[in-house]
Amino acid sequence: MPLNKVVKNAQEACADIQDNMTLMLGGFGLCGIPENCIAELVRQGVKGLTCISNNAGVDDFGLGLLLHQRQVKKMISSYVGENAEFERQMLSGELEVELIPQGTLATRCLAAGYGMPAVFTPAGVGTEVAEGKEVRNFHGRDYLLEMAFDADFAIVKACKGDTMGNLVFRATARNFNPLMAMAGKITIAEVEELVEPGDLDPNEIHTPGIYVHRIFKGEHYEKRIEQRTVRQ
Amino acid sequence: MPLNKVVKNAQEACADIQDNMTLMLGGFGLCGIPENCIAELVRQGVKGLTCISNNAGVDDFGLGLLLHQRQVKKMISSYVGENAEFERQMLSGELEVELIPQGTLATRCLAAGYGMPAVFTPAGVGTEVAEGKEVRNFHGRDYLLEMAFDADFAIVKACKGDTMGNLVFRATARNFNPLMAMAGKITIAEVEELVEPGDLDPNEIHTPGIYVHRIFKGEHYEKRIEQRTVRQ
Amino acid sequence: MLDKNGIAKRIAKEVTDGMYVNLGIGIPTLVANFIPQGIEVMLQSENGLLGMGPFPISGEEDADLINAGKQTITTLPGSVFFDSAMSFGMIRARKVDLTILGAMEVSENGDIANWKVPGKMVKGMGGAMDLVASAKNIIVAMQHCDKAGNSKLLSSCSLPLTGVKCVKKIVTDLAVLEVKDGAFHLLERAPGVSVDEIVAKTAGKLIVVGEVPEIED
Amino acid sequence: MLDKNGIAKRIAKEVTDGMYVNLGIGIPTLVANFIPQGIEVMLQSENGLLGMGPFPISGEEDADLINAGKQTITTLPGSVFFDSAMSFGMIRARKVDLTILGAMEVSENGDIANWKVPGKMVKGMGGAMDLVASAKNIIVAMQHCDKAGNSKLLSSCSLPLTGVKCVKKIVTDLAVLEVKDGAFHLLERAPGVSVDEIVAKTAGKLIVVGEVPEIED
Repeated sequence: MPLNKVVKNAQEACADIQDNMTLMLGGFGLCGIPENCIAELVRQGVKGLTCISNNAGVDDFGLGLLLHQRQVKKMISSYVGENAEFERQMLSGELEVELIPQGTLATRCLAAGYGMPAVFTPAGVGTEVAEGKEVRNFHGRDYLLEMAFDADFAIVKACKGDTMGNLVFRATARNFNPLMAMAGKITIAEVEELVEPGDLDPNEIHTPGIYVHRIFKGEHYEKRIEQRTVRQ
Repeated sequence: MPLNKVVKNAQEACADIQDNMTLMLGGFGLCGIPENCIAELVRQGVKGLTCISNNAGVDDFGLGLLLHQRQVKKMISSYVGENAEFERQMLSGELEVELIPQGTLATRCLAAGYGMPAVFTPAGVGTEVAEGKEVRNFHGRDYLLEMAFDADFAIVKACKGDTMGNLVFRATARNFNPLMAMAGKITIAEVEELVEPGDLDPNEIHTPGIYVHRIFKGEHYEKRIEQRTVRQ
Repeated sequence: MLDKNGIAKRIAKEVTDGMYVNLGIGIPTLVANFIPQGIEVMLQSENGLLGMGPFPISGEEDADLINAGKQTITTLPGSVFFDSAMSFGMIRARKVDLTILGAMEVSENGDIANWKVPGKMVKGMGGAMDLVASAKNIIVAMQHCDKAGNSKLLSSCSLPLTGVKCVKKIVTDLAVLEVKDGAFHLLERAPGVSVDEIVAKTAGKLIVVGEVPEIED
Repeated sequence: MLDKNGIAKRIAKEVTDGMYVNLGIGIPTLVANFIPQGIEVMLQSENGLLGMGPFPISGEEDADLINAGKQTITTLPGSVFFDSAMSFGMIRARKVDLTILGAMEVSENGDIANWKVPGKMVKGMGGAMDLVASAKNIIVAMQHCDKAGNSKLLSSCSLPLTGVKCVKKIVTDLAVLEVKDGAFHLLERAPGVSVDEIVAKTAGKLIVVGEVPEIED
């Protein structure tokens, strides 16, 4: 792989994503989601996906689009309640859902990106999340042993990126994106602005390009707001 | 504690550091070390310290100054070979030394800052570093269980900080500083430039102020270069 | 009896200068409106922001800037963005001083249930399990009884738990209660609410000692 | 026989386009000087830099910008700084394609000893244990024998280990050897060095198959 990670578009970036693969998708709600890649996955119609994503989109946007096409076999998320089609598939048994605490989700991404096979967290101790998991006491406090994620692809969205795959995120659109970028066997980054090496300040890069395999400039970002809330 | 973390100087910042405490000190070699606080510790003469620091300074600078005054009981470092007084104290048994892999050192700081009691790393498997430690196999590979650090104070140096304790590091002077900043029960940050809240771009802050308890503008930075090397 | 704003206002008194506070969705969000002048706090939003500001004025919404409830928000001087691992790292490391969240049930030993009702659509726990497992101090904001009139302060929770032995204080429409030593301790009553009513509507073990003052406005 | 630059030059041929490479102190540092035109690599310095550039010109040294050997260096377009946890995170996650480092001893099963000599002042392992425990591909640059003439390629290491079963290839002043299946496999000889000499100076199990080519310049 050359250091120049640029691919033409989402179609080229996602060309080898196959049925039944595990994908991580960045974003929190609809904030910071890889819109171009999601649209491309819908277009190419890949099926049986396991999607690791904090949320599952809404009915007509984000991962909701993949759910609508019944391309998702399993969702691994922390919160999924914004989506009627999701609810229907889940209740009918068409869709498998694994709900895990948000911090556990984040930390299992971090573990993968940092080569740690497993991590300890107190989240979920004494709850049904702990079922079947190893509990271990350190200094008088119980922790669950949680495994690093193992995903075929991570698909993230950044505000800016350079051709070497260095990424910068903006505001709370950062969320899970840099963590998932580190955690995929193959990481695809779509960016609002693609720049040349040297254009980003090396002190301000959130994700080093070593973690990123493909990068492209996305198009037509809708950046939909889920809960538009304003001051009176 | 108010959100304004500013103290007057190193003397005020270090006033309650007591004999036999455990300190973490940022820096790699002489790069990014908290010069003002080290000078203050020498001045106040606190003794019996356990110092967690990647290196131990040189004879007449950095942690070497504390060693010279025999204020250090134990060093926990990854590499200590630049210091004759260190060597003398170590060989004579005056100074206890625990050598640990550099990545393990970094990750044990991260663990403390992220509330993880212990982490798994393959570094040192099959070596004397593994002696007495739990070895665990994940997916066919052995890992050591390494404990999060537990330090009374973390003392770090940043390029810039604001009055709320938000920190920005520069170039490779970042090294262990943001990790230790997260890991101390009390974290002291000395900065080259102290600015007002809002002066730092919230996207570019490396250490959020929530981790920092005291901050002050350091003075007279020498920023000594250990191995000045230039192109022919 | 307190309305939602009353509950939020009472909880706001628990907030002291310099605190880092995580506010859950619902009543807890309202607490921010009642923090007294002169008390400086930093609100943590677990999706990756410390220093959450008010909602934006119309026309200045930023799709990249939301809170954990996915509402558009703003920043303040001193705000910081970070990724979700660091966000929950600081929560797990107990750097957040106070967590305020809603609940469906709380037990007398401080267990909390607030994420799942068997037979109903499960939306997920979001960050709640991480927050309750690690918070130094947890205050629950909720109604004392559910819509059917059943007490939500129980000897043990009937719903799937979010966390165990973690709730420190509860502010309801009727009362302020401390949770310790396996019981609810009545600290204050809402204006116009009698101790008898609180006793009647608290299913778990309730300790009442001496005169119970009314919540001050 | 190869001198230090010769060893570095031979190792540089193992570097392919797009690689992320960590270079240890000593001969490995010299490898950077011999990477062929047209081969783009990013050098990782484990103190927190990806994209290490050459030493600065005199007068442009920056105390905040050093490599893992504490030498002043420069950046290149596309360089990134990060903290030590991320640095060793990317090492541990096997994102670094190639690690080149020196050794005191290597065993026929790929164990390496390069940090400690009993009875001598111990300086510490620095990042070496992390690097060898996690590297996808490790090439050792060293002299074939120590100053007393003893082979450094052994059936098992006599010195305290840095890592086990990790070395993939060795380039010495005398030869290029692959380490696999519990033996050293002779791939190439240095100019003017006979197979017999290499056999004589290799204490561990050595496999020699057919004609052994000389290292090409």
